[in-house]
Amino acid sequence: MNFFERLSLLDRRWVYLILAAVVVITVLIEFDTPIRVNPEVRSIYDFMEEQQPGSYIHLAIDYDPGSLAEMHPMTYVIMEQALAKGLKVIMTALSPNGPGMAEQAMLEIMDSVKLHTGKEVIYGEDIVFLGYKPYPGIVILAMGQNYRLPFPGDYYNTSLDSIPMMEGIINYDNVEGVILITGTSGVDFWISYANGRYNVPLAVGLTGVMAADYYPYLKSGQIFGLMGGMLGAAEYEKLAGRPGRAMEAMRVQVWTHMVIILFILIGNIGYFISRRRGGSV
Amino acid sequence: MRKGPIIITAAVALFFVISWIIKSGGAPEGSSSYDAIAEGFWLTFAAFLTLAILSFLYKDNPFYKFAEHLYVGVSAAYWMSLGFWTTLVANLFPRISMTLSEWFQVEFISYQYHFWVPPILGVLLLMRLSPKGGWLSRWALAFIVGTTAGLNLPRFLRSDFIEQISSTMLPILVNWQGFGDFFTNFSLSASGQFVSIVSNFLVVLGVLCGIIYFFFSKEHKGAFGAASRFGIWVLMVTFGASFGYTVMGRISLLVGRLTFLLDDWLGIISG
Amino acid sequence: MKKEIPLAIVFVAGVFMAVQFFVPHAGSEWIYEFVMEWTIIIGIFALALGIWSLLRVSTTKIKRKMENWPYAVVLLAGLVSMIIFGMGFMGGVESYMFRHFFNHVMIPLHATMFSLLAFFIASAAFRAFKARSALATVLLISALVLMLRFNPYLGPVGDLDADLASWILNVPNLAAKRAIIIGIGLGMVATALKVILGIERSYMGSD
Amino acid sequence: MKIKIIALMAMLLLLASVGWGQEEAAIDSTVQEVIPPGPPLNLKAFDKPYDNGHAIDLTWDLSVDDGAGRNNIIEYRLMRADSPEGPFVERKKLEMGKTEAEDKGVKEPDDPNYFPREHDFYYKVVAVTADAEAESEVVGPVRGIGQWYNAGKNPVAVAVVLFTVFTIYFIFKAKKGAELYIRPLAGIDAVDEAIGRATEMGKPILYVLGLGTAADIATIASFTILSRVAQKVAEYQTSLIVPCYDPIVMTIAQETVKASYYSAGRPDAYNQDSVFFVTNQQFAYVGGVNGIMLRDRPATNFYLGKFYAESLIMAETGAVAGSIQIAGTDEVTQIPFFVVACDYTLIGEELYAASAYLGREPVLLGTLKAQDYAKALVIICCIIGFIAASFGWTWFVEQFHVGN
Repeated sequence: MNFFERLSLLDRRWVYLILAAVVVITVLIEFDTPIRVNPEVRSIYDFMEEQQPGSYIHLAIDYDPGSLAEMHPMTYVIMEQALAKGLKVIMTALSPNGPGMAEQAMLEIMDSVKLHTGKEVIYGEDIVFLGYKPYPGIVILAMGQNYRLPFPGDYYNTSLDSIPMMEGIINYDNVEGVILITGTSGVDFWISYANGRYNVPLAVGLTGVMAADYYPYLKSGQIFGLMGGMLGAAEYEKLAGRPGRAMEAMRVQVWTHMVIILFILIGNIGYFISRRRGGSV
Repeated sequence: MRKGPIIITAAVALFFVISWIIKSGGAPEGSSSYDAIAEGFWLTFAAFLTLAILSFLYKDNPFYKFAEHLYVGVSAAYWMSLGFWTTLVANLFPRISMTLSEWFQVEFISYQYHFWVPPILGVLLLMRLSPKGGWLSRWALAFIVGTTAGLNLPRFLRSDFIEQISSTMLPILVNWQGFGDFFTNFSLSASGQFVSIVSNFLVVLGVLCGIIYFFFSKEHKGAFGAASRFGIWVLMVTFGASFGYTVMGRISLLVGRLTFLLDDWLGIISG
Repeated sequence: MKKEIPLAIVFVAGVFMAVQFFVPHAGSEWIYEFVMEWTIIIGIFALALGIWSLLRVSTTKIKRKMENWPYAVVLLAGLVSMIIFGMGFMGGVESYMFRHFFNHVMIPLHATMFSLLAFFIASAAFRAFKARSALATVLLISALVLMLRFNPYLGPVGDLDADLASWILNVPNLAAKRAIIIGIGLGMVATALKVILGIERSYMGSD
Repeated sequence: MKIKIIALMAMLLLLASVGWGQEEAAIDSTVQEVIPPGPPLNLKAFDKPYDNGHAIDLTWDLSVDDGAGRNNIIEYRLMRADSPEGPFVERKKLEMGKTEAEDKGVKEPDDPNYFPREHDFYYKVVAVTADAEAESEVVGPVRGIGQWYNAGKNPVAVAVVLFTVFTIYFIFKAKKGAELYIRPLAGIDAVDEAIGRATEMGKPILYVLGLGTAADIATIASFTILSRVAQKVAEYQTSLIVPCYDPIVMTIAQETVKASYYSAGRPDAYNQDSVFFVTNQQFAYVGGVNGIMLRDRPATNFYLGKFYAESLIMAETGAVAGSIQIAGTDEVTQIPFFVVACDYTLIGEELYAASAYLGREPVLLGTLKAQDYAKALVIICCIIGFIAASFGWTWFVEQFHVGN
């Protein structure tokens, strides 16, 4: 047994340890990485830029804290862009663990918009958070009929009819589009129910893992834009000119990817050496 | 009990108690010392749970078992409470009972008698717990399974079938301007006519061969077999690509957790 | 009779919901909306069954002093305390303890459990990505192309790789996913049809 | 040349005098004459087709001053009344350039935006400039009528009918005893082997139904496979562990497993606690299942149903525990991870077909045959559509377009 064969039989715990070490080191040391912008991200940015102040946007925060690290940068950059432009934002959170987190994000963004642009964002006039109801598919269908059906009141149990910005806002017909940021399969409900049944323009921000699977919907026009994972968020941050966590995270990605590729190569070299000798791995 | 585990447990406990004490010191101004101690506790506890789960990578151990069982218990109850307040209290009670609405201090809407159906079906479901009435629970199950099967039948036929077929009907020439134009403006660039032709053709071919791979009642031999093999190749390219594409998202989740440990808890990273 | 009535319910409910898709009339919408709300409410009742099952399994473990029984106590403690924190007199889901358990117990556990995937994806790649056969090699190469797509240190090769990666995502990926989706659509429809027609009834159990 | 210059000078003078005059008029506003714009013409109102009856569609021709003429139209106001005389209420505002509108309301009578069905309404559209407005003529009566069939969904209806006919036809054919070939599926052939292995090793079998609810068809398909597996488990006298994520799924799984033990003739061996609820929080559930895998060391793990991000956590932990793993899901995102980390994977539709494979019942095989015929039809349609689209014959492609 030579060096490479022994390497290819390496205990998985070494893989874990080396990976963890690379992540920690790259998190702690700073250096720059270049970023490319894809058209499917740009189309979301352009859509947001085209909206007139006072238009309504439905922002669906359907991820839960598990994918917070990956999804929060998108929520932050898009919601900051919307509120800074004076768009009115209707927010929902259709993941059972999500509402607490979404509320926290909303409050933080309201503060940061005020800090950066001096613009006071008023809850109930510029933004409303409807909260969570179980069974996302059903809620999405119901909102297409009337927001009041699944959400008689907002997250704080204020009746929708007594919230100023919801006056005359019945259902998806009254919003310019839905920007969905999600890490769950709820995106299928949005596509087949909200876009499919009610024809509302839909753009999605997905976890990196999911994004690849929604290109068919992009091509068939069921969604008009797509952001995938941290890379998508970094692209958006670059477009919006608000460098944030996503752009920082890219340098970690580059190095960890190289480590994993290295492991794959080691595994294959060991495999070929032992196969040439007639051994088995 | 052997001494080893006791010593390890004690050491870990001591470590986190020290962390608690240190974390309780950095209270923001204006808050009471009680708040600071509580916040210090919560932060330390969260860090402990994070490390307990990560320790699973080395091997199963008592800390992981503790965190796992706590998580299962707390999450089950969390969902239950949330469901109770957001659904029963907010949606059901204001429509069936004035007394219950008053009790839970929600605004009574109006009597809507069809809202008695779900609690009745719900109670039927609970009949499982009685030794004799178990069969009644099937009525509720039948209702749920039946409605959802019926709900999905046309809807998935539309979104997963007809709409996918219709978007597969791609033209071979993206901008039909005749063959002369095609040859005079021939280019190999990614946005060029030639690449789009090849791509469109491959999409259609890939879809067809992929579907052929899923034929169950015909032997995969001859030309049919070749198509099916091409189909599985396309599937494998896709699976590899999805895997490679995903690595990034997974790493960023880990970065999120490390940021919590290094920044929020240990305070190593600043800004 | 114990089986006929449920099968009849399945058939009627199934056909109704399928037909409802084609009926835009307000009457059909009303019933559809009721059914949706009902399902949500029934789900909450079902949860009581789940909690009951959890209690049963855990108490049995403790009573019989089965292996790892002390952890069942931890589970019950978490369950019971969280239920109490969520009760009306504690302030319901807005109470201090309920929120803090969510923010400082559930969120970290959830996120950490999820982050284990970073390690598992590396170990799975190391263990399984070996060029054993032509198909396995295709899998491997395509994964490598995608993993190198944003690597800034490859120079012109990197640009080529990024183009290839996006081509894979847009063409073969699109084709394969669509073939799978069409197949799934058919499979789902067939299964739904079997359920409605009462051919598929294993979910019904027997007496 | 000179004439032109003179003419130009004259025009400039004229313009200047007009400008002068206007300035004066602006000072003395009472004299200002407001010229109303051209009204919207040719207004038509009709029941919105294929809807629930709570909407009216309207079309009209642009005012002559919209995009042409004085080009000073700002908006159109859509007005509605219960009688031709009024009073008219504003229902909607549309920016200039629009020639159609939908007056839609909700069906809840207590909602402020309630739109009564089968009620006579009269409409007019008002063209509005900054200082004047012009009304179209009043049209009506018109009433919203709920339709009982949505013809826009015809393609789906055709597909449903065709597929149902295929299925029923092949079930009858199969019942009559026609031989149906099915190609082998590695994942299915492995099921028996895996159960046998568990028996030899004296270890339990873990069956994970995934994160789906009873509403997911994948979960329903998984119940059928569970019933076959449980039956074999009962025959081989192995033990079965089914941790559940959804309480309703748990209830159904209990029924399924119990029934399998009965039909295997071993009701006594059924242990009620073998199918149990863990929690319905994704990763808490995964934590629990991981614990089971490492502590009970099952010989075989089945992951059949809906899976999300947890797929790889489970599959890798199972690999560490040394179990044989058979997976199947219709969740496209997770198939790659199962393919990489598990021994056998049922890809997409194969999961649905698996129950027919395991049972080998003619009725179930009949539906497989129907699915294949539908696939053949898909292939034919795609080829025709491809050719049609290439030559720009859009008629065929449009047949597959589903309206709302």
